[in-house]
Formats: sequence, structure tokens, C-alpha cells
Amino acid sequence: MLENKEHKVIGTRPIRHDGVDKVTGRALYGADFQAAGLLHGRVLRSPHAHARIISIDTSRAEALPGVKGIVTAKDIPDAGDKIADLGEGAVNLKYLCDNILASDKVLYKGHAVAAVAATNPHIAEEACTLIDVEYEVLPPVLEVRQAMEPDAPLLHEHIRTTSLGETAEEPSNVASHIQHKLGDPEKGFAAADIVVEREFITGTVHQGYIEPHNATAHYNADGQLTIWCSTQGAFTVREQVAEILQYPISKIKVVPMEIGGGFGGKISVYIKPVAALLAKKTGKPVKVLMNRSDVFEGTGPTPASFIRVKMGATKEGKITAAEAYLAFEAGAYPGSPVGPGAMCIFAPYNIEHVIIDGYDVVVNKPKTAPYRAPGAPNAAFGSETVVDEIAEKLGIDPLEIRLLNAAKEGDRRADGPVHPRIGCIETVEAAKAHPHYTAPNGKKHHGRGVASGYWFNIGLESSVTINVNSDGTINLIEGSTDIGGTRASIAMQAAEVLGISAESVNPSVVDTNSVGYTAVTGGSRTTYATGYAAYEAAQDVKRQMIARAAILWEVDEANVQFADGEFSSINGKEEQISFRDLCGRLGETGGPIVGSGTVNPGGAGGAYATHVVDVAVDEETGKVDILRYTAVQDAGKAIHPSYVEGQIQGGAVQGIGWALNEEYIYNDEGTMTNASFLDYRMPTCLDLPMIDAVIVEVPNPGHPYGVRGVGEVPIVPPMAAIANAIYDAIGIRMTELPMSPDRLLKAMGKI
Amino acid sequence: MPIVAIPSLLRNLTNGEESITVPGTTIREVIDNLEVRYPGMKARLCEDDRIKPGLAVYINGLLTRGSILESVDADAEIHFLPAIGGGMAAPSH
Amino acid sequence: MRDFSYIAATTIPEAVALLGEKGESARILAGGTDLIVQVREARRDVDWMIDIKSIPEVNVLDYNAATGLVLGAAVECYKIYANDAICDAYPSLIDATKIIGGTAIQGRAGVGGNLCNASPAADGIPPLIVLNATCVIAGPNGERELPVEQFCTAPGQTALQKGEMLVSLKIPAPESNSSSYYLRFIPRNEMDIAVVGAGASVTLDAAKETIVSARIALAAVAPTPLFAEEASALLAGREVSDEAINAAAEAAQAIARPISDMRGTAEQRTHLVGVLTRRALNGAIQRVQEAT
Amino acid sequence: MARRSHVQTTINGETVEFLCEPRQSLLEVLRDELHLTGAKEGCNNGNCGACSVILDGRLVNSCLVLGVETEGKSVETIEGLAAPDKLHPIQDAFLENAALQCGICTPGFIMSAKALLEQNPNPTEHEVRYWLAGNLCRCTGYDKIVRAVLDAAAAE
Repeated sequence: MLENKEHKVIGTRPIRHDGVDKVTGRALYGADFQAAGLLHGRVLRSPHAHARIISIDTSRAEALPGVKGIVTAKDIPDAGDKIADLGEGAVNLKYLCDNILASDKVLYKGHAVAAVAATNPHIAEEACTLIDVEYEVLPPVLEVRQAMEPDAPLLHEHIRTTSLGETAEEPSNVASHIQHKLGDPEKGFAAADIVVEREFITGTVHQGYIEPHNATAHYNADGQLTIWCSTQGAFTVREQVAEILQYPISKIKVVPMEIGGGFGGKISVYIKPVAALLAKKTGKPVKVLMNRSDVFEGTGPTPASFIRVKMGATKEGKITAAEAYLAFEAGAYPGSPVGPGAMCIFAPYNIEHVIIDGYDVVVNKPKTAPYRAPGAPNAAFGSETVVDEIAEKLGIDPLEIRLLNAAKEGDRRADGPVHPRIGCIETVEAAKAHPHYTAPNGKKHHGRGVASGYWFNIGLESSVTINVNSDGTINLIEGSTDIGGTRASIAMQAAEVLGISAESVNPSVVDTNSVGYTAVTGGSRTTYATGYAAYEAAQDVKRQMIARAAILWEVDEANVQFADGEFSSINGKEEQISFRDLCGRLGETGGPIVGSGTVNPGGAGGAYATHVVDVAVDEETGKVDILRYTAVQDAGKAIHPSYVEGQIQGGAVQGIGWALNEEYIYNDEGTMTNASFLDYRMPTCLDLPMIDAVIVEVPNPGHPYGVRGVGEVPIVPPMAAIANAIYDAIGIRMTELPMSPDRLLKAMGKI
Repeated sequence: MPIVAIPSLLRNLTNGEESITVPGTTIREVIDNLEVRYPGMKARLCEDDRIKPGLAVYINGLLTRGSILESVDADAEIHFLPAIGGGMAAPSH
Repeated sequence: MRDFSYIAATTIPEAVALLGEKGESARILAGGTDLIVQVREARRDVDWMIDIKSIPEVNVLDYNAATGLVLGAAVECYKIYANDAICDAYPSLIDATKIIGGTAIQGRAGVGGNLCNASPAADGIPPLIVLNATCVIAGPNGERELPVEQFCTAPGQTALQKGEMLVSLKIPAPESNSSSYYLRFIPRNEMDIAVVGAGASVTLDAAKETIVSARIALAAVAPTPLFAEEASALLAGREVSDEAINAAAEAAQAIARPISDMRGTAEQRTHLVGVLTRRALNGAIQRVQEAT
Repeated sequence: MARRSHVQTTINGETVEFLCEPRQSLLEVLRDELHLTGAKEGCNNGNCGACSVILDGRLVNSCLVLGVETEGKSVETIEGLAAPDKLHPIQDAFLENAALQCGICTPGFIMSAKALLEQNPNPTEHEVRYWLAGNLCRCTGYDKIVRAVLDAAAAE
């Protein structure tokens, strides 16, 4: 299906369609929504990491002037233990509801307990302090290995470990065990000349989007519920809210406002059902906003993890066997990304003998949520460090050992499926040839490191409608919220089909009543799948336009061709008309044209990345500075290269933050002590060099233009690349994230 | 006939066999035929005539919708893997 | 955010009277970059905010090479580092004002407010200590003065009595062959609170080889910013040498009483006191030696 | 309910009057009272810069200024930057350089960049990075933002 021809629009860099709105402050984000009679909601959160709720008394809060309504878990319809299959996969509805407003137990500090609607936000906030909650405080479990101990306090008495459908007898904090096995690992290790085994610890980190969660809800008198919010997926909000409130999806309209970052963290709902409950109770529109500490403490970070990696290789550098043990913190409810972590951990390599065990473990921390290639960065920190160590011990260049073992089309992944056409080798080769890698690297306490990473990407449903305008432009209606320039990258694919400019497309992201089902902006799928739907919708328009030209010229449709924006008649008549001119004649040839496209493609091509980083280590303070950074990535086909580079640069920098400073710091009671942008320490622009993003294009056969998802894989390599660079600088293997100054000082024996 | 890669955690049901060739033109038929040969298999893979939540079905290396109605070619390779709870939505019905 | 009242005072007596009248429930508002956040996050109960920015005396920024600097309590950081003469005379003060928060914070926050906020980690205080600053305090009984190292008494607590407010800071004119330096350690390069801060001032002899006198001050290693008096005294009369500097750094380490918190561990802080004291002293000495 | 004060100020060159409670920040006043929602709340404690505005010619975090403090002052916000038919050169540079992804931090960055270029029309890359360190962006890795500001400086 790959169209291997020259492109006119694809690969260019037009100004994004929503650009002017966003540089002038006109673009409306969720919190910007205003309505007459609006009430303001705030959520009361648990001060304890683990406690039983004995009672909730709202009477003092209700008496505060300006308070219009208070809700608790009692206001959520009783869900029983129904399994709801929602946007995030299999989610136990009870867990979902309890995470919205705790019913019997609070399972993390920051767990929502009640919410207030009042005439202004300050009153709502004050009212929260007047709600009396009596707790029976229980001992918290804050670390994955501690939680796996047989005598650990249990978060959920009914959880028993499941292993692919088989359930253990005893209750446990281990919700599930997964395993992938390929070949005979024992045999593979026996064939190795060198075996390296190391243990790794990674901290809890947050997506860190700048816009806090928000939601405004309103019930009409006829029961129609409208929710205005920032979300990665309006349809998944509709599904989750419908399940939680036990309310028909046909009565819920979700209006996606502009969204201020998500990275996976704005798929799960938190305050959207709360806003709906408050709106129902008060009969008024209610806007609920989180503040920054609510975001850190009450929304899903990505898990901390404990990982053990063992790899064996021959002295020539051929990897003979690999073994991994991954234990991930799910947070308060099951569902960590240990699955994808286990799936991605050895994916850059073709290894005959592999065994991977993964454990999903509940702890008294917020329920984890997706974050950019969820699970894969944790895993790659382990595997890519071990590969580096093998290379170093064997005296082989670290990129050379990757080339020697690189996965390619036809190789079998450790979890079973066979790789289609992939660009692993191409990214390593491009990194090796890059001037950064060949530049001298000799200064004292300076080091260079490399690492590779894999993310599989995903397809899922997307729908696009195109309305043709009489002036030769089109209105493109889509359901994918635009977090990073996807209006442009989707519009460009339609423009390419129709031979028009990117500027001739007016893309709109619309509400759930106004476009066909579209899955979330996530999984690196939007430019791939919604772009694919736009391609199909444009093809639909093209077919209809060809029919109109045939009517116009009184020829058979088969005698009309379309190329370079011109319709022409073949066989006989010498007729020609531009797309634009034909658009002006739709009325007389049969009326308006609406094209549509829906897809659910299975061929999302996996993405590989290889990063090179230079660091300087201050041996006296343990501080690591990033001196130079190059990120190579296979994009399949870069539709809008600027925004592909942007994804690569942004992902790499989030990885740098994860590597060096970002983590949830907890005290013994389970309180996060750094729940602010001040102390969570995301990178500022003064902490970084320019990030050289190098796009490699190995077209994905599963997309008409060869697109692969690009959003997620750039966060996979940075942690290991930086760890390897630190080793190069000071000769110490860092095995715990973040590699913060105090940890470096300890590792260097300075404290 | 389609080949089913047996996940390591289910190999206790297949006496350690790692892949099984079974007849079937849909995932449902394949699973039913697996069940005939290896009783207990269906309960590990399905729930209420659906693939269990938390499980994903790959045919020839491509992630499917996870429906038992999915058709399979005569020489298809089928994998049952943990569903991705990750950065993307899992199949919705 | 709790409800409070706002009053913009226009004279010192008015502000002092208000403070006396409202007592503990009143708080001076200058740059507000700490106070507003503290009240918003319910870390400080305030019923009255008394805005002093319209009072002329707290906006004075007057440097005289003979008499020194008068720095009004509400003068924002950006005005301090925009003044070339002050940059030359008190480089450690400039080091600090350029790293307090980001640019936008420096547009509002001042050194006086930094001092009155009395954070153990305040970047603005060690330079004031090493520069021998004096606090000018107005109160119901008139004005009094206090050496800056005696101003902070505990985290968030100061020597200000009921009805008193900081009007300005007086910093003596720099001696010849002297300079100063402040640095802090943070894991990022900006926008962090000091894990440890160290300031130093030195006066060298005419040959710039011997230390005539020195002052060392530390932040974030005790309940208040510390004047490392013994460590400073060790340097008087010593030749500029690694040995002398190391001895002072060790003495500074000896008085550090750090805690472990989300910003750093006690061991890390104690270690950093040594590193930063050395760097601050070397930085100040280098400035003297490089001056023409 | 708390007493509301009358405040008269200048916003983007226009005289504006509003009522606000003392506890309402300038950011709340702009957004909730005046419906100028270009300034965003990212942290509400001065650590992200998404609410950056220019107050009497000086860059400030509007979340750390009380609305009542703006009596008689002059406030510039993102809404006042472009002429009716022409974007400000910094806005153009952000678009040309694709210096935004989600765009939530963009108004703050642009106001911050404007304040920088007003006082330092030819900044180095390091000066740009130092000045903008109080503005967090989580999407771009800052590369294209820094380039956009340098480009805008060169264009002006």
C-alpha cells in the first residue's frame, strides 16, 4: 500500500493551523471555559497514604455561605464488580470508581475523598477544610519489593496473583505475573563467554504537563450531560464517565478543549466525573480544577520499578541469551505498564534465548497512568546499561555491538511475534556516522554514552470527515485532540491526496457528537491512524470529484484521471479542470461533497531510536551536565519534520529529567514531599543544550505514506545513554534513577 | 493450519509444547479446537465468550482487535500476549 | 486561599502603627513572591497584608563609594543588578540577586523580603552577612539597628518585635583589595532552592597574597543562615593557599547542622559545605586578584 | 463574602476598571474577571512562568501579584501583543520555528521573550536560556523555543 512517489505537501513545514490562536492567547484550553452561573469545584484529598474511612461529615462545610453542593463516593452509582472495557484497556470499574472518590479505603496520600461546588474557588477550597473525615490509619506499603513480601500489609484483601488466567490462592499485592520465553535460556547462557547481571531501581516520575487537569460539566434539564475538558481522548472520557455514572453514552457529549500536554496522563479521568456529579447535585455548570500538588499527588505518575537484567555474549559480541525480571509499582490499583516494559526490553536485539518475567504490584501511591512509551524507559535503563557493560568488557564499540545484534525484519521478538520492516539498524548506523559520535571525547570527567530503544506504536480507530468548499478548500473534521501539531500533520495527508496546499485545509477537532469514534491521542497513533483516516476521507472526496468531472464532461468515470491537483479526461475529449474550479461546480453536478474515512489499522510500525549524549560530571558535587545530545529516530515518513523533531527533542528532554533529577520523594508516612514544580525539578532551558534530532525514514508498509508513530520512543534511550556516559566519565555504573547529585556522591564514595 | 504460539505460562497445559498447530478459520474456532486437545485452555484465554480483558491477540505479528471473531488464514501464526495497558487505549467494544 | 485585607501604607509611621494594631495577623507585603504563596498554601495565617511599596524609604537604592550602600527593604533584585557601581562593589550580592527565582521573580522579589522571610536557604542572606550588613528597623519606639547575622532567629522567624519592620539594609563601602562571592549548589541550573549556599568576602594585602580578613556565611545547613565566625577568623593573616582555604572549609563544615529533606541529605550538605566554602573563598580571592 | 475593592489599571493600553477581592491574584483577575485567559495557571507559585505578564515594564508572574496591587499600574498580556492585522515578530518566530507543541506555555514564553528583547535586543543563546529558565515547557525540550527567540532578535 506504500505510495512511493514524490510528495508535494508531505515533508514540508507549513505553519500549523492552530498556530495563530496559540501564539496570541486566543486558543481556549479547558480551564479557560466560562459559562453564566458557573460554580467552582475543589476536591478534598486524603492526608494519609493508607487508611480506612470511618465516616465523612460534611455538615460544617455545607453551612459555609457560598457552598452549593458536596459529593462523596456515596453519590456514585453502585458499580458492583463489573468489568468495564474502557479506553485504557481492561479496568475494573470498582477500582475506577474508587479512584474517583474513595469509598471504603484511601490508598494513597492525595486520594480524592469528597468534592465541593461553591460560588468561587476560594470558598470551595475553604469548605474542603471543613469536611470532617474520620480515618483509621493503616501502615502504608511504599516500595515494590516491600509490597511483594509475604507479610506486607495488603492494599486489597481480594487481590490474588493471576498468571495468564490462573489465580493464586493467597491474597497478595502482586496483581499479576506475566512471562515471555523464547528458546532455551540456560543453553544460551552456557554458550556465553561473558555474562553480566545487574539490578536496577527507577523512581516514580510524572508526565509533568504544564496544564493541570480541568473539567466543566453541565446537565441540561433533559438530562443531556456536557463536559468541556482537556483530554487526550474525548471518546474515552465519554466511555469512562458513562461507566462510572452508569449513564448512557448517547446522553453525554464531551467537548475537547485545547489541551496543555498529556504524555499519556490525560487519558484516565479523575475530576471529570466529579464535575458531573457536582453539576447534577447543584443544577449548575461546575468547573473543577486541580492545582499543581493535586496533579502530582492525585493523578497517575509512571511507576517506580525494580529490574534485574542478565545477558550473556560470546567474546565476539554476539548476545546468546537474556533474562529479565521486572517488578513495577502499579500504584493503588492494578495496571502498571509492566506488560509493555517486558515486551520492549530486548526489542532492539535479535536474541535466540530469552526469558522475561514481569510483576504488577500494588503500593500506596497514586494509580499509575501511561507516560510516553509506558514501561519501556524503565526496562531499557536496565538492558541498555548491561549491553554497554558487555561491550566495554569485550572492548567492542557500543554502537558496533548493537549493529552486531540488531533486530531486523523477520527476527522474532522475545514475546513471540515476528518483526515486520523496522529501522533499528538504520538508527544505529546513523548515530555511528553522526559528527557527534565521531567528535573527540577526551576531557577529564567528560563522558559519552549511547543507548537504543524500541516502542511498538499502535493503530486503533480514527474517523475523519471532509466537507468540500466551493473555493477549493476543504474543512477537515477530526476527533483527535491536537497536542503537538497533529492538525497540521493530519491535514497535510489529506492535502497531499487532493493536490492542494496544507493551507487549503481547515482542520477542526470536534466533540463526540460531531465526528465518528476516534481513539485517544496516545500510543504515537495520531498522525499514523487519524492521518490514515484523513487519507481515506480524501480518497473518498477524490472518487466523488472524479464522478462530478465525468458528469461535467459527459464521459465515463473511468475516463477521468486526477493528478497534481488537476482532473483531466483521457480517451477522446481534451478536458481539464483544477480541483479548485471543480469545487466551484459541485452545485450543478449534484450538490455538496462530503468525504469520510474510518480506519482501525493493524500495521502501526514499531519505532526505534538511538541516542548519543556527552556529559560532564562535577566530581566534587555529583552534578551531571548535559553537554551535547543527539537523538536519532526512525519516523517511517516525517509528514511535518518540524513537529517530528519536536517530539524527538521533547521526549529526549523528558528522559534527561527522568535520568538526572525527577522523582517522587516520599517520607515514611507515604507523603510526597516534593509535590511542586519547585522541588520536582523538571529540566529548565538552562539545563540543556540544543537537542540534535536526526530523522531516519524507513517507511512503514502499514501506512500509505510510510508513517510510523514518533511520540513515544524518544523517551526510551536517554536514561541508559546518560548512565553509560557517566560511566565513561567517572568509571562508575549508576543503577538507580534518578542519578541525582547525592546518589553520584554516594556512588563515588564522597559521602 | 494456523499455528498457535503457546505462552510460557500456559505450557503446563500443553506438556511443555511451545507451539501447536490447530484447525480453525477464526480465533473462536482455534480456541475451541485447542480446548478439545488441551482442556482448561479456553478458561485461561476467554471469559463469557470473549477474549479475557488484559489479553491481546496477534495474528502474523499484527495486533488485532482482540475479538474471537477475527478470521485467521490457513498458515497464520497466532500469539496471545498481555494487553498493553500503556500509552494507548486498548480495544473498545 | 484564606480571605485577608489589603492596605497600601504610604509612610513608615503608618505601616508601623498598622503592624502594632494588627499584631500577629498582619504581615508586610513587599515583592510577595514568598508571602503570597505561603498564604495561598495555608502555611502562614495572615489577615492583613500591609503593602509597603509606596513608602519612599523602602525604595531607596543609594550607593556612595565612601559611605556604602543603603538598600531599601522593598528594592527588587533586578534594580540591584542593573546598577553597575553596586555590581562592582558587592559582587556576592549580585551573585545572589541573579539566582533568586527566575527573571520574573527577580522583577518582584528583593533582598529585604528574602531576609524577612528568614528561610534557612535564602540566597540573599549569606552575602549580606559576609558584606557586614546592618538592618535598619523601624518600630513603635523609633529606629534601631541590628547586625544582619542576628536578624534570623529560626526558620521563618526574625528578631523583629511587635510593630517593627525592616526599612533598609546598610552595607559598608568595600575596603580596597576586597571582594566577595556567593554560590549555591542546586541540582538544576536555575529555579531551585539552595541545597547549600556559601558566601565569602575577603580583604587581601596590597600584594594580594595574604588574607587580611575574611567572612564566610552559609545557607541551608542550620535553622538560620550562619555566619561561620571561627572559619572566617582562621583566615586572617594567612597567605592565600589551598591549605588555608581547606582549613577554613573544614571549620565551616564543623558548624553545619544540616537536616535531610527532599532537597538534599545531611551528609550531602555537610560535604557540600566544604566544597562550596572553598569555591566561594577562591572565587572572592580571584576577584580581588583579577581586579585592576 | 469578602469585600471587593475597586481597581483602576491599564491593560494592553486600555484603561480598565474591575472589582476584586484582595486574595485574588492578578492572574485570577485577568482570567476570571476580565476573561483574558491567555495567561495560564500551571503551578500558582511562581515556578512555571505560564502566567507571565509585564507589569510596569517588568516581567512578573501574575500568580504572585495581587489584583489590588495593580491600581494605577500598567499591565501587558499576550492578548495585547499583536496588531489587529499583524503578529508581533516574536509570535511570527514561534510559528516559523514550530516552537510550540501543546501551546499552554507559549503565552508565558512569548511575554518573557518580549521582556528580554526589550532590554537585550541581541542576546546570546546562554542569555536566552538564563532569562527563560523561569518558564517551563514540557513538550519541546526548549530547542525550537530558544531558536525562535534568537530568530526574533535577529529579525527585529
